[in-house]
Amino acid sequence: MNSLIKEMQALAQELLASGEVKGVFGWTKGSRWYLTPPLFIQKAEDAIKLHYDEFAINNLTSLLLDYRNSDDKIAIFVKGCDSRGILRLIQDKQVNPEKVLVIGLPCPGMVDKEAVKDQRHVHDLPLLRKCQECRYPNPVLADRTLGDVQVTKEPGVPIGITAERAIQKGVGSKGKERYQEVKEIEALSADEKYAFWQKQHEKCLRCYACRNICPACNCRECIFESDKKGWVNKAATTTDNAFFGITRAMHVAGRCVDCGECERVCPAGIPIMKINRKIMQDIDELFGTYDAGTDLEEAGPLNHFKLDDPEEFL
Amino acid sequence: MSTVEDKKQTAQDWEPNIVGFACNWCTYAGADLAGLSRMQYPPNVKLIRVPCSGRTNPQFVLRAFQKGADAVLVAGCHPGDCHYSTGNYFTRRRYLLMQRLLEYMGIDPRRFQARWISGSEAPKFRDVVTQMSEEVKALGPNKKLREEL
Amino acid sequence: MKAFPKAKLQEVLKTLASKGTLYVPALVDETHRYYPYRADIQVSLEQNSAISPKEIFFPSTEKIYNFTAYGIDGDYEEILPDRTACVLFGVRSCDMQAILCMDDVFLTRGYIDEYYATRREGATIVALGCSKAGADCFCSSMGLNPVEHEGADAQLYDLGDYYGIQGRTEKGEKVVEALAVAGLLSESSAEVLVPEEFVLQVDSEGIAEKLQAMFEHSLWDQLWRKCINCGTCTYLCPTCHCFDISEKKKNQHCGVKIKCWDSCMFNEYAMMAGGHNPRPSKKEKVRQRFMHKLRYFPERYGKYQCTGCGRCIAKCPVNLEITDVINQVREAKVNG
Amino acid sequence: MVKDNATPENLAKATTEEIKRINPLIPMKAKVTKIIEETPDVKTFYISKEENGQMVVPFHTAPGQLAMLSLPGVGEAMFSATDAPDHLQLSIKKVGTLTDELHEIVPGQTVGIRGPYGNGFPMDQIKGKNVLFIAGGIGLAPVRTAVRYCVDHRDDFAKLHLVYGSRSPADLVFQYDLFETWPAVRDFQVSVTVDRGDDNWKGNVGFVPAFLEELKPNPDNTVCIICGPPIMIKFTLGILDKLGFTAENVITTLEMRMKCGIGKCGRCNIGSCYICLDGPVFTLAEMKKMPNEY
Repeated sequence: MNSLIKEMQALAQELLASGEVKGVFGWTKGSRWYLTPPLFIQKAEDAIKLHYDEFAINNLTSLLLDYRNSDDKIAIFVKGCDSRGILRLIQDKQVNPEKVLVIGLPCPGMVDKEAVKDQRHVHDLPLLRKCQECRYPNPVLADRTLGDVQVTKEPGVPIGITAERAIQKGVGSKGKERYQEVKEIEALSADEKYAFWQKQHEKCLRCYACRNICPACNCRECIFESDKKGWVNKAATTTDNAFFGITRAMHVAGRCVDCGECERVCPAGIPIMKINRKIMQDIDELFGTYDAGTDLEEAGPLNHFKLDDPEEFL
Repeated sequence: MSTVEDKKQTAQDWEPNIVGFACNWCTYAGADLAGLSRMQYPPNVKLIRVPCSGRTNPQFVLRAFQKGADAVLVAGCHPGDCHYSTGNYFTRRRYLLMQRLLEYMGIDPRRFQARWISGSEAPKFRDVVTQMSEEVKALGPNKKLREEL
Repeated sequence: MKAFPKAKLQEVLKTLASKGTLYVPALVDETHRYYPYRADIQVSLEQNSAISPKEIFFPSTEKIYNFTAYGIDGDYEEILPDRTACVLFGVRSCDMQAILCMDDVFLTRGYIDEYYATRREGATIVALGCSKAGADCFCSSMGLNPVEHEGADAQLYDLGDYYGIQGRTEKGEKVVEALAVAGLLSESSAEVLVPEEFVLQVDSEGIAEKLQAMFEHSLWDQLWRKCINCGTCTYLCPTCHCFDISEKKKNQHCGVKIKCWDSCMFNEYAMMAGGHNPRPSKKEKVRQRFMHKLRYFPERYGKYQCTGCGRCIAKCPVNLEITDVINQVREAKVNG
Repeated sequence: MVKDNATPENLAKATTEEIKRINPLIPMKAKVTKIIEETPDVKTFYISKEENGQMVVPFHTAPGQLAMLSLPGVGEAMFSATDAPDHLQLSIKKVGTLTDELHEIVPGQTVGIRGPYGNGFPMDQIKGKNVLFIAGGIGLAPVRTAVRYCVDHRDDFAKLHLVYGSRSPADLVFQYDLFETWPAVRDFQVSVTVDRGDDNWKGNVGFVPAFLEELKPNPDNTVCIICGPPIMIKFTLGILDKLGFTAENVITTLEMRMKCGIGKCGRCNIGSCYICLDGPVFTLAEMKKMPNEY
């Protein structure tokens, strides 16, 4: 891992010093041992602040939206899941691929900092569930790669210098079980389902962290930002929250890149991915297997159609 | 949709409120024809004319439920007949997903339906509305996703 | 000191709940916040609540009046909350201090917010001294004593197996008396437990003064870079009091005016009709938030608007820590 | 709603006991009694409250103070209000959802109104001095409150001079005041300019700053009250500086988005000042001490 960090720092240093890029998005060592938050640097001498480990969980790609109108070229470090976010932004024409330099990293598998028991002393933490279910541990798109990782559009096993550790920890071991939680909810009765989601929506604070961290939620002006038409407002009542939740889900339908950031950042602990995964599952069943943000050329399932799509409406 | 509001309903005389989003080119014309032909159908459906079934965005459906609809119908031209060539193909994909998502959220799929009804299919319009009305009547009033405050 | 055994907590709560609404920190549906006490609720006093108690006095959404509009005629009808007595049990020093911040905003400077005032006046606050510092806590750095707060009506102290209790105000004495009458109190001479050293510490002294010369400082050019402008920090903050007034129409004639939480992180927050936004980008928004907490509020009300509860640090999606901001301000070089 | 001497200093001293307990967020029910079409996109609304069968002013406002006007079901916004014996005058330009709707209403319409808010112009401190008023476009509405005060208390002030500009002759607001009432007042010079004239326009053509430079008002013993679009203010302040006006003697009003109007909801702050309570009137000297964020 240390050699990988050295590689990252050296590359960022070189890119900034040569003027090839004007800024670099990466991670840095946080204030506690279990924190590796995002970092943006513009000076070559700041490259030593870069850090990477199993706490570098943030998907940085949505931060690129701050540069969507900029002519400056920006470099960004990505893990496998993050790289799909870049693809999302490029497909949505939010980011000009010429203006972004994607640096692919091998992923050791991220751990669950919620399981920290002693914030003073380092101890082992379990692998995040989303990493156990990971199907794209390697970047699907990158201009440069570090740590012997390889770019691959296909689902697969971890490649690169952290691969051994990742596989040992169980990255991707539960890829096939990723719809299990969805199935559990589907098995409930209508009223039980409704009660379950009401409870979740009741908790929603409408802070919009899920929206703002999401690389698929990239509208310049969100409909939830305007109450002028009287459709939406900030009232955090359960049904208004449900209105937000379902709308959000439909807006990212077929575009969600499965990075799980929305669920991670939710301060109320709403299992948002259980909604996103439901839609992914249905898309797979109805329109053929599709993983958003893996192939630049492939149109999203709601952006095209087939004449012989399932016909249930008659 | 405001007329849907605030009705004190009792079990006996309760009539469902169905909001129908009807494509201007097919279903709306079909409904018009049903009227012209003096066909009998339950007056429970309130039609909202949209340029194309593809114009009905998911929030329209949610808003209708919020405002007290007991069921929502999205209806447009048959696949292949869209005035704008392909609008209803997108509708089909979108609402196949939406229907499943709403079911996942605990909404009975009979409360949200999509149908293809052409301008000449007045009897079909009558049948769909009648059938839906009866189904919803059997289900009872929808209390889910209703707006608070 | 008068005290009751921790084992009798449920009886204590039942006694208090019989006098009126009792809010306790509890875990419901995996959410730790203040709920009205019920016998079957999972009360949790081990750590501070994830959602601050501000929502009891300042709910995230509340109706303020009904309006009607028939043609050119219209009318307004006030909706005030009930003026009922309630007890807040287990409020930590940080949240107690936050309530004092809210009091400053809502109850002084020429106008009283009737909605806040009505709820606040009926409340008795029973504070709970901390014996353990949370992972993201830094109240001691903000000048607070985690063990007690003089603003509370009554104070609980952690005595190990017992909770010591002291009334501070008339309202607080009533709580103590009610427990005494119920035969739950005894004398204890046990030592009050105090938290060991805080993991998070920061020197906040003089920050408000230093910030006066730092509005244009280059520090702000960097701080916002990782911020995603969500409202998590402001909505979890026990002192953030910004609200929006908007309306919900019931039908075309009538509706209800609502007051609901708002956040300086949102784009439409300061956007004027016509489209001018004095704080257009993330930089200005981030600066506004920290400036408000650490400079504007102290200038206006004489205290920091941060009480060190650490909720924003715990839940910030990008780990933008106010302690780090304070440190950076401390270290920043100011010209002239 | 608050004590009459609602200056920021007094408000700062006010304790909870001193404040009269009424619910400040509930609008007073009032009626629009008259609507004057000033220009194609500015209308003046006369607003009165019914009391014992008579139409009376909802509340009195000092020059420069604000009132929150609401249209049920549409929204609420803050406007500069002009005080008259039996009504308030609010001159409103069409700029957004609420103002668009307001321009559609007819006399008799129920509206909600609350206030008065803000500090107002320091008329007492200006006493005995010359007053130079500068306004652009709808900016004349707040300035007019001060002009009317000076005209009503003519003997308290020395020379009066108004410099007003708008985009075109058709966009000149309060033409009845500009061309009839005020020129008839003793020692009151009214100078009007338009950005672009038309066939009938005989007056000056040009922007306010350039016009001002030409007029060369004397800064001695003179206080300047200025209000208008930001771009006009920016260039005019440069000219005023050149003419020798000191920052203490230049008074202007600031605008921010407001919701509550009573210093609680947060958004209208510039630094630690809340525009709804401590503003909207500031001297240029005060503004220079505030963060440049408006």
